[in-house]
Amino acid sequence: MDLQDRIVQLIDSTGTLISDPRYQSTLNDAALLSLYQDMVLIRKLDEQATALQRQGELGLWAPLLGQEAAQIGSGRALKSQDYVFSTYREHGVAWCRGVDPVEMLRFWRGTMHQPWDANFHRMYGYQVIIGAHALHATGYAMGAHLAGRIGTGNPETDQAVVAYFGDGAMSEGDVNEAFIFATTYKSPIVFFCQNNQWAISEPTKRQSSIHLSERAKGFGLPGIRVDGNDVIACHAVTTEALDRARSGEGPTLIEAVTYRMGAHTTSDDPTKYRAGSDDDFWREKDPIDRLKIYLHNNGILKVEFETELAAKADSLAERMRVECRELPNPDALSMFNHVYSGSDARIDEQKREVEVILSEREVH
Amino acid sequence: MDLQDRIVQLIDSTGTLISDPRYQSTLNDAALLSLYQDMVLIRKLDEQATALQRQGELGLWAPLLGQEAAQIGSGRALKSQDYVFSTYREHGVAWCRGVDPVEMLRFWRGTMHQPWDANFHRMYGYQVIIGAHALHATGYAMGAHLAGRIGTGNPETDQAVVAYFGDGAMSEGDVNEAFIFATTYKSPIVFFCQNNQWAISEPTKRQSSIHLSERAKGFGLPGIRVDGNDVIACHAVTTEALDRARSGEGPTLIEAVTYRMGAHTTSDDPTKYRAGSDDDFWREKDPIDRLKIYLHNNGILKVEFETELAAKADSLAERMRVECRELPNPDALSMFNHVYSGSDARIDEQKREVEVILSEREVH
Amino acid sequence: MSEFTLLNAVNRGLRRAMEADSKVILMGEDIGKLGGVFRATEGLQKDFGEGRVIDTPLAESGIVGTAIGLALYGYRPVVEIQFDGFVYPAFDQIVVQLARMRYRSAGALFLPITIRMPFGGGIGSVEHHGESPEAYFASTPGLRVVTCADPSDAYWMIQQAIVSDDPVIFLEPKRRYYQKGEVDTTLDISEAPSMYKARVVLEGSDCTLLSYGPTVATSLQAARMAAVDGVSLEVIDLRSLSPLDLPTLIESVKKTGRAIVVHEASSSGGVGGEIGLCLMQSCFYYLHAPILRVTGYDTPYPPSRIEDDYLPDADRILDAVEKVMGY
Amino acid sequence: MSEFTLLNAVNRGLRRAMEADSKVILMGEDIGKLGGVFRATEGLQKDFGEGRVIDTPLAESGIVGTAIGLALYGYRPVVEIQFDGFVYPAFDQIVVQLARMRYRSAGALFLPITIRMPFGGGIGSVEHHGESPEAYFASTPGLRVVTCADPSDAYWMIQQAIVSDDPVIFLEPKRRYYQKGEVDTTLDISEAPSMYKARVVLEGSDCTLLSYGPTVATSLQAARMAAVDGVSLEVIDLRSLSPLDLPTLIESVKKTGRAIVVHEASSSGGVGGEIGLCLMQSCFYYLHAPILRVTGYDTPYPPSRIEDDYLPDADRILDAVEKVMGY
Ligand SMILES: Cc1ncc(C[n+]2csc(CCOP(=O)(O)OP(=O)(O)O)c2C)c(N)n1
Ligand SMILES: Cc1ncc(C[n+]2csc(CCOP(=O)(O)OP(=O)(O)O)c2C)c(N)n1
Ligand SMILES: [Mg+2]
Ligand SMILES: [Mg+2]
Repeated sequence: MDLQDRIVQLIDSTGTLISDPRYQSTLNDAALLSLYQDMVLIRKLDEQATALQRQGELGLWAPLLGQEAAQIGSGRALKSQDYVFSTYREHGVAWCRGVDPVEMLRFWRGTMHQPWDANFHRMYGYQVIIGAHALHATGYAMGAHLAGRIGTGNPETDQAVVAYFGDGAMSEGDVNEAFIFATTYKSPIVFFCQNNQWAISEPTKRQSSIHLSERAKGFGLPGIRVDGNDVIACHAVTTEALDRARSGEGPTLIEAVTYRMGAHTTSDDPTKYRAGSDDDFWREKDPIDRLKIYLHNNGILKVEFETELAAKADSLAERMRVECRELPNPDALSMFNHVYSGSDARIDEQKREVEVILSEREVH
Repeated sequence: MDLQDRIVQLIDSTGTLISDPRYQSTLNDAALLSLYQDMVLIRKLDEQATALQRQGELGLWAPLLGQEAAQIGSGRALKSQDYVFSTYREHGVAWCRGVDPVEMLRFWRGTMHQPWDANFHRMYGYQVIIGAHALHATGYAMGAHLAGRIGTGNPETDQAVVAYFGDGAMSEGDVNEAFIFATTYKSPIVFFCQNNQWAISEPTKRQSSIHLSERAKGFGLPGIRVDGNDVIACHAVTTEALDRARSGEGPTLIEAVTYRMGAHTTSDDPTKYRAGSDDDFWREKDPIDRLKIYLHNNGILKVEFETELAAKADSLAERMRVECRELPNPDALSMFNHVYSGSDARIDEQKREVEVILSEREVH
Repeated sequence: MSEFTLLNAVNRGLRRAMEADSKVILMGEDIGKLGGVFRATEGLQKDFGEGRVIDTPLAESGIVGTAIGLALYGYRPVVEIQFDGFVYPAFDQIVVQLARMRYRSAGALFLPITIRMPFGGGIGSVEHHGESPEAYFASTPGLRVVTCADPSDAYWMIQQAIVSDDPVIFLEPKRRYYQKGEVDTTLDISEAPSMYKARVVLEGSDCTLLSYGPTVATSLQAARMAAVDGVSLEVIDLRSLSPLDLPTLIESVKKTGRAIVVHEASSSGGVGGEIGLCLMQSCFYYLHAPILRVTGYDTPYPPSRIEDDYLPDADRILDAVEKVMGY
Repeated sequence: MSEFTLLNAVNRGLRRAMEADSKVILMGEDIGKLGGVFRATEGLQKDFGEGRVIDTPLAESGIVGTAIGLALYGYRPVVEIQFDGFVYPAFDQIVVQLARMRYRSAGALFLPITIRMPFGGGIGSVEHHGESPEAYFASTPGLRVVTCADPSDAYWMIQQAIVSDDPVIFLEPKRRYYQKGEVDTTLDISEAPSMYKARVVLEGSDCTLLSYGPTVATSLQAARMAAVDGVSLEVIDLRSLSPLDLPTLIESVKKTGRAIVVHEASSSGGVGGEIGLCLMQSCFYYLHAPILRVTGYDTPYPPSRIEDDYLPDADRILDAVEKVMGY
């Protein structure tokens, strides 16, 4: 196999650092600790949200369990001027963009479609329509290019865009069209595909008979296969791809090979379609464990840090439990707002109708 | 460059045979003469149809000028049990499927949407929606597979499907999804892309920054780049791909590199967007000329044959001129037929309305 | 007579159609081992094999487009679109290719494809899981569009859709999936009522409620409440949105002189407008009041915490009844 | 005042919009060097550069999808869909993504995108070149849908569509592209009549013809013929299909007591149903006759040799007038 086709791995599942001629990690101990902390916290976030769904506080939740390294490794490679488009599962990336977990819950609780301030966080909300946002991301990147915001040599202002999607999404026409637009216009975009082995109940081989990273070869952009449970490698390849994008060298496709350790969503029952032995196989490759071992073995992870982190995680969970329940239901009348820029006679009339219904309901 | 990426050429533009370790042509002199004859006749057909459009007899025509080798070379590789889905430009392929040129004209004259008997010719009518039929073709091939009509070892009953489309079509989501379905199900299909350098006014580089044949690498099917003006090579690569398909080895993408020597359609004016020097460059590579030189130099093409062929071509053109004008306008009431399998009250009522209008018109 | 849920009735209907005709194949995302996200196809891959219950790549245009090719080959594909909100990537293949094959070929080719789709809101889920796209399809010549409102119809209509030589969009009211009802599975398919024939669910004399899918139950509830106040509502389940069974509708409205169309889809451009205009033309001298609509509002589907205020309920229907009775 | 063709008016309107706002960019297939297959963008790439007039890959979903990203970046994309029949691959991006961005984000994000599309039949071309898909869009909350019927409207409305912060589907009646008319280009855009305001093209007293796009001219022709027989028809150009300018329509129909909707799209599910039902509700006691429709039939678009029998013409309109006058 060509070197270029070999999967990038910088730390293996035993917690041993691996050298790779292509990528040098620039992460120091503090940075590694910080990545570790983020992974631990989002795992907690995920666990808590799952629990809230079980308790009836959320309509649905899409767990990220198992994908912490892919999301934190790539998410932490972003700069503030970059922009992100993601699916419903990238809570970890939203976390890296500074989105408060309780804000995320608004979507799943059904109080808002777009649960956080996209302009402020420079990350568009959860996209449910598989693949559609790959084109939005490409268009946004085309915009950065047209606006002269790439290739100026200033790494603090040059912009890149990341589009996150799954293995299943690779089959949608929109994603493939996005590859075409991105290469035709040499747009500053990184397509970050988390191959978590499953699209609901369908294994990746239903979507492709070859590695997904190889899809890139068909369109003429670099395709990189990275161990998606290796946060160091995910960080390194994304950093490099983003740098290339910002400096005007065009798009990259990254396939992060990982595993959806939980259900597709809280509505799903994976025992219907996959073997427990798969879970066991992948549990060995846990993205958090390996970094923990490394940090521990090298004396970087101190007991106090661990204790503090556990406390942080608990208080995050506690806050989520409390604040989720406090999330206000939207005013029913808000349903009529923001369909158009101005007012609309028909909608206004319907709104008045509901006003009457609501006021009558109060009377009764 | 790897051998596999090298363009396949078996006769060059000077009429010299080229040897290629990958493909051996099995065509004897008679077969070559017959391909030559077909190319000459469809060029005449095309010329005559263009003229008919100029005379107002057709609403539109999409000339195949320059693409004779790609269409005849591939079309003649088909067996009767195979099935074809094509665009609006594959008159040469339709010719190979036994469609009468006058039947073809019914579409362009506006008397029928689907101008020939698709079941009889085993070729579906002209598809105008770019790329849509790539999926139909793939589904048809999946059908052959499900029905056990591939891989039986009987070359006279095993079936393959060909989907023809252009360089522009390679950008449509549908075509890329077709690659996915075809590889996932290992369907007996050949995707035959005529890269005629232009999608109306857009050069191929607007659709892809690399060779279109390389698109195949992204999906895991073989991709072959063939000189599309070389009828021998087009025949050889298509024959081989069809054999593979019929024997159950799955799909192939063929990029036939050719040139649209004329306008996109009779409504188009290529001088608006391309240089005359391009035309000159490609005129040197004319698909008919090179075979003619070869046949002539080797004493295969006799003067009598040439004279007879010219006469055949003239009488074909003459018949087209006459019979096109004789093509009956459809009965206005036929517009209401075949929307559904049975009758539809609303449509029947509308039909009666038009009956009244027509009868009143007769009275006046 | 056996009692099933609507969901189970779909499953049994599919099974029976597959038993009756080996050309019937199912296609869709997650319909195989998993049996579909709602389990409508549960057990079918196990019993009929992977060649007849096909898990497809995640690409709706691809699913419908390849189904068209399979139908041309001679199969009778039944496509599952996982949720209403995911049908749009297949729109071109549905309205341009699927709908027109017969017409384009002057009857030489036809596509006996059924597209099943859970539709409508009220399940407390996230965006794109509560849509009512029926008007897009009902206004497309060449398609048939039907909905079932109870288990018996679900069982028979899915079979009728599958044997139909026309392409049928088959809409399943997802929030009624677990509603139970009697199904007489001993009938022959030819004895079951036609999916194209509207069903008078409840007879009444003052006003006709015209509905389909999930809001048939809502309409019935309103009728029961109205009865208490001495107002007699006739409830009709349209079953088919294309074609509309206008004779049944006209007969009812000529009798009651009033009509209200109830559906979850937005008012503007929903099927209510078409029905209303047709009835105005046919019942002009019979109407005591204009035809009204009780529908979802003219906004995108709202977040689920307020979806109950968006969806038509019995109270809103009764308000409209009061209005038409006051003319 | 200058005289232009409708096509030329579109071209000039685009140019003026690009001059007025450097964020306005054009995207589409063949719109650059070629200037579009109809030449609506002729000369614009030459004058504004390849960064503002962008030839795109051949992928409609891609075009609209990337336009959405560009709009989020701050651009104001004007997308050309080459022909009505080619819009469907972009349907998901249009009705699910484009239409809803503002709503989903509770007003934080918006997409000032205009999608231009030549529409309607009558040009003697092949399949898919004569469609009238307006109802699909007009029934989609979040989209605005407008049509122009003469050069002056083409010139002003395209500019209004572009400055609008809502996504606008801008339908150009292709068989009227070469129709000439006066345009007062000296006005400021704020002085031009609003694209959302219906236009009374001809005043009359007996019956109102409601039309838009290519059939406004047909309706006028019918009105002139009717006048000879002493029947006075009012002709209204709707201009906007979403929103409908109901006040103007209602005023007219209250006056005339009769209305006929004229459009090329099929009858069933066309915008005529919506208009008819709204008018019935607002003018119930004013109507002397039911509202009728003169439209394309409920079939796919036929082969061009018989398209004249499919398209509404003055005679069919007059037949309908006779009918409503006979009530
Ligand atoms: C267009 C569309 N089709 C179908 C679905 C239903 N659906 C939701 S998630 C999913 C699987 C996605 O798999 P993948 O892309 O691998 O992402 P993952 O869920 O594994 O993160 C499907 C089929 C959808 N949301 N959108
Ligand atoms: C979906 C769709 N979009 C746009 C068009 C308009 N159109 C017709 S032909 C064409 C160019 C096609 O180029 P290519 O695929 O290279 O085929 P060629 O015409 O060169 O044979 C375009 C854009 C169409 N017919 N269908
Ligand atoms: Mg996945
Ligand atoms: Mg081409």
